[in-house]
Amino acid sequence: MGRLDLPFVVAFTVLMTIAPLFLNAYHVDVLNSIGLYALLALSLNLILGEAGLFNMGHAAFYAMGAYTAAILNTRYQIPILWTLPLSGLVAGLFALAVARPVVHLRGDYLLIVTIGVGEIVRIALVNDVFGITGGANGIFGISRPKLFGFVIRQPQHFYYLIWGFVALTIFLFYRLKQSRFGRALNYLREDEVAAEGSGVNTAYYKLAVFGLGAAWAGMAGTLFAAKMTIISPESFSFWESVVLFMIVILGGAGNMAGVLLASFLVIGLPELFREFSSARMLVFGLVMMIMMIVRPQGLLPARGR
Amino acid sequence: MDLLTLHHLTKTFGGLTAVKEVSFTVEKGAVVGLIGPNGAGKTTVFNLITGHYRPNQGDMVFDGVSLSDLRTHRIIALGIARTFQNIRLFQRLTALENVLAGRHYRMHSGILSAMLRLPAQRREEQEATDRALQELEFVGLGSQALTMARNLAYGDQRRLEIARALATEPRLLILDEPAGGMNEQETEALIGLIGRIQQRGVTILLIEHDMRLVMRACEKLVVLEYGGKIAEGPPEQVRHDPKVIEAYLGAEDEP
Amino acid sequence: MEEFFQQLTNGLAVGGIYALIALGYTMVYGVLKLINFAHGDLFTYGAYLGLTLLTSLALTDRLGFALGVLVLVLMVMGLVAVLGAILERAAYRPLRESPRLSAVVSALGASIFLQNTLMLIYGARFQVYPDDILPAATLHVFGLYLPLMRVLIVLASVLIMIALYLFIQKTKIGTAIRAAAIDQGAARLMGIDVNRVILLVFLLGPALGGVAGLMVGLYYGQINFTMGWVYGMKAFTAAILGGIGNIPGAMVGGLLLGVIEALGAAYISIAWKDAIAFLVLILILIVRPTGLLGERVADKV
Amino acid sequence: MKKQILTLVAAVGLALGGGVVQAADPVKIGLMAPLTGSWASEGQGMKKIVELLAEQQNAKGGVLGRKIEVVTEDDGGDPRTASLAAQRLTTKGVVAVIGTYGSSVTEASQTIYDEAGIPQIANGSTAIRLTEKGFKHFFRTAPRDDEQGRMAAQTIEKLGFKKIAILHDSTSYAKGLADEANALLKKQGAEVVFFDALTPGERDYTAILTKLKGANPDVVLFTGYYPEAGLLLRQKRSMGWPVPFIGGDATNNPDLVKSAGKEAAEGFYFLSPPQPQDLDTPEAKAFLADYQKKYHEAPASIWVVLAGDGFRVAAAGIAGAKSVDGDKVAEYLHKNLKGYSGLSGPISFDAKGDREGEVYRVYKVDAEGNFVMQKL
Repeated sequence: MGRLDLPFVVAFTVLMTIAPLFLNAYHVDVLNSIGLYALLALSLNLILGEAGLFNMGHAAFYAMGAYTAAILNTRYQIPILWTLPLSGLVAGLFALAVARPVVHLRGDYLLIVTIGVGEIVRIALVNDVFGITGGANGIFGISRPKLFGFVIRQPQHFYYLIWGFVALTIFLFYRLKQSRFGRALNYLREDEVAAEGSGVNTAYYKLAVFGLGAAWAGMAGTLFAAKMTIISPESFSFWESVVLFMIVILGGAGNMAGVLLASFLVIGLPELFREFSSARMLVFGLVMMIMMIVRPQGLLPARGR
Repeated sequence: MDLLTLHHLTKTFGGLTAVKEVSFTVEKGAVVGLIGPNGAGKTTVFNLITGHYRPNQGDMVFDGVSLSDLRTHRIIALGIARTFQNIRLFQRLTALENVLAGRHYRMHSGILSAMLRLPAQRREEQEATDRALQELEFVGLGSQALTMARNLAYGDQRRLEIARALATEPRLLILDEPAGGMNEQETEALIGLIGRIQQRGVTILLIEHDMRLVMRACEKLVVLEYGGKIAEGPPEQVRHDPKVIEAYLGAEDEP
Repeated sequence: MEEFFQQLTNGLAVGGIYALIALGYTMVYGVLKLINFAHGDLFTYGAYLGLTLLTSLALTDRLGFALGVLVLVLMVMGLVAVLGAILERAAYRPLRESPRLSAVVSALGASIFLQNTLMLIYGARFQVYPDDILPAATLHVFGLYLPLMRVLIVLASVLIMIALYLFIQKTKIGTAIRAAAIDQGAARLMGIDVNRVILLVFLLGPALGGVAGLMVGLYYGQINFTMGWVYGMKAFTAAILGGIGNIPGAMVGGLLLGVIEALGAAYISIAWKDAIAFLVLILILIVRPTGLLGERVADKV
Repeated sequence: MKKQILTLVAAVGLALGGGVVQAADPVKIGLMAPLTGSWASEGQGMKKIVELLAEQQNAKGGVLGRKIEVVTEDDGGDPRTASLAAQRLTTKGVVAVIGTYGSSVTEASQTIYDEAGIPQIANGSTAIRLTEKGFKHFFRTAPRDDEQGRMAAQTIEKLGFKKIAILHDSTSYAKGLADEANALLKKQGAEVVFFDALTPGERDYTAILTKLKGANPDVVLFTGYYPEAGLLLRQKRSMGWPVPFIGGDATNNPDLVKSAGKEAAEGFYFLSPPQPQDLDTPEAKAFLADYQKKYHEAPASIWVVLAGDGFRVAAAGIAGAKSVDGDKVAEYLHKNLKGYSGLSGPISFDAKGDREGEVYRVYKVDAEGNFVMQKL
């Protein structure tokens, strides 16, 4: 976790665990929203931060997962949390299929292609592709998740579901980062030619990380669908991909603590700015610029160890 | 016995022929130097061997296997490792992580075993780290293991690249101007290092402009000019070859 | 067949605007390797400034149609160019030595800021250009209907693009821009003032974007503060399609994208039009990874 | 943190007892509206009208002897932000909520208000399903899509058109209306020669118009919103194509004429609940004058006026129930509020929370750009 010390991590964990006891439903729900974006941003961080692949279409994978879960739940009555692995799988396989022919494209070309994939998916959802996505209406009536017979309904309940998943994600990704796989992603980001020249199958890792990041985004989509009970294409717009992209870069590409911090800022700040009413997005834009200028490497740059 | 054989290798870029009908062999256990004036196509030959470029014609055979259609990481896995003329380290990673890149294809654990941190994965990581530290020690960077690559001195960066290449356990090591940018003492140390690498049973093919190094370290020289081979043989013989002398006249950048 | 040609002219008119905006994208990218996501918003400013100047100064009433519009064009170009230079100074220059994507995020922040500033100044409702400024004549050629203004727009775009191309290719300053695009360090060694080149690019690109905004306002009438987002994205797509950093590429990419959209809408599906355009883009990039006119640079090893 | 706990306690207290709160405390009515994003102009109009009405009501002594305080939250026109805005309003102790505009945005907030026992009166959400879920606290002053679809099909029949092109914009609302009208038109024997969607937010629709023209319809039914309608009319005119257009209620906005130009807008039909100026109640007329005086413009659209009606109904509900208890207010609105004189006409709610009675009228744009109610 880079420069974060153990006491800090412990303090943060304790604080997050007891936070709902002191907060009202609105604030808990803001934290839920932050948690979902943190989850998505962590998954994008694998692709964009760790492997350095410009992906500005992450919402497509998120949508794949959310729709898979929603369709399975509303059509086949499969409990929503059971769909978690399957929506991850669908999103991951979809990512592999689309990334396969384009993943070798460089920087900005890959960027526009991922934007394109995101838009194609959104347009397909709007146009009710295969007659299963509900068009612009989306899918509604998704049942509340149940965990060991307990129905998750209140924001406080979702809080523990979502942030529990975030904690698990950080735990697993942290291990991944310190493994052969994680290092291979860093080699890719730093110097693709040297990576290949050291015996790393770069094409394989590019695909693998797209698949893994997308699968995780897909699972986040399931949680989103469970929480909202209704999903529609506008929740997966290009703007969502842009927000995720900003979170990762602002946080410091490749640093999970930074990504977490940036999720709090990018999702939390507009809520704090609510008092500014119609000027709140203006303030938000300004803050993004200033933060980037003050900390050009990101809030918490990807280490020196 | 020949470890690597090049047969009539040709590579063109657009209308320019960078390498023309080049053939030579690298004998097992030898140190072979590839020399020639700037722009003679030396680095291109290396890039062909390691699969960064595809030859237009000809073939390369390494220990009985043709390299022509293989991707780079497959070629590395066969036992060829290289360094780059303009140092290509993973700048924002530590020296240790750089060397671990060389261990990569020798390891097997994937996403799941890393996430679950299975015993086999942990053992593998430990072994790889040990081996990487040994290689750092071997090239004299043992104390710099946790330094970020971009913070190393220039000569140290060159040696780190060699350590990374050695970590792949190559049978053939290809060095592209290993003494480039080094001072006299560093070059001297490098000659020693090359000797020790050879003692490990690794065959070496190198490009170098520093003629003292070439003459001392190499058992055989191959001379290129304008993409074609003009001479091949032991250093003493090549040195007196009139074609070589002619090629180096005026183009000579060594005193 | 008639419908086909009609759709072709429809596409070219839309594509001409895309191309003008794409030029700004591509020039900035060429020199700075920066995707200026706020470029689309400069286009919007062109439209709004044009409207304000037009109504407050009553240019066309005082100077007549042709001269009035010409003065308007020059004023808008000048103002948006200054805005572009300020943007560069405020949002990008401090990030010149930073990772590329940091500047992209700063650009996104700038885009949000610029959009919402407009909303606060002009309100969220769309604004409308007075509809009695332009001659409403429509030409009928071979059964095609060609509103005079569309013809003028396409002509003006093409002329501006040719002028820009000649400027870049034939003048000394243009050579400096090209040199800085290839290698800033080397250009600096050759005595080129790279900062001046960057400033120039940030004057020229936004000026062209601003003119495109003005054209959109004059012709379509309706402008709103978010329109730069859509046009900017299309222009970015066009620039990539042609090969980003390449000026003729931006022109070709823009016109082609307009035509693909029109024909996609006409012969496949209107609702899927944007998806079709992106699909074509992706297919082209699979075949030509650096766009239609982009240089195919091999990785230097 | 302490302050938040206090707010929470206060909110709980308010929800539980109501009576324990001092009489001097204002009654809070929430407004959830898109103050930013694509529909910011609607949202800001909604804010203006509700604030003006609250001002007037307070001048008359408020409700239950207490002042009314309007608490506005931005839903950004997007479901996720809306669910946060809804959570925030519930924690601020509002008695009732007005809003919001888009159906899917409203939908994201419905459950939250219902579970908190706060009556919600939507003003722009016409999707049928919103009132089919059995929520006890949900109402809307806007009519439903199926009613408008029926009205569209009827109007087209009365006007005598046989070959119809239908164009929507893929939004939930426009697609729903288009589908509804499509089915009904086919049933009554009309020929639908074209059915497709444009992409909202663009400027140039000539490619679509060229294709439409190729289908050669008698009339085009466009179910999308006024910005695109304005552009379509203008570009249609420059093509020299005289086909009549009929729009849905989302085209009811004076900006339509501004955008299209008077010549191009002339003859455009659209459906809408009656505008304030077409109501002859003295109340509506007086209010319009006040609005004009305060903001120097007419309400941005009918949806703004329906938000105003939402506020009036909420206030009437609280006054009628003589309580700030959400359940009681909702019950009063369901059972006792009949024929309430709203700005947009008489208002009564059925058991589902839908507005009763025929609401839609047909309008036509005249040469001066005025919206003239038609008697068909």
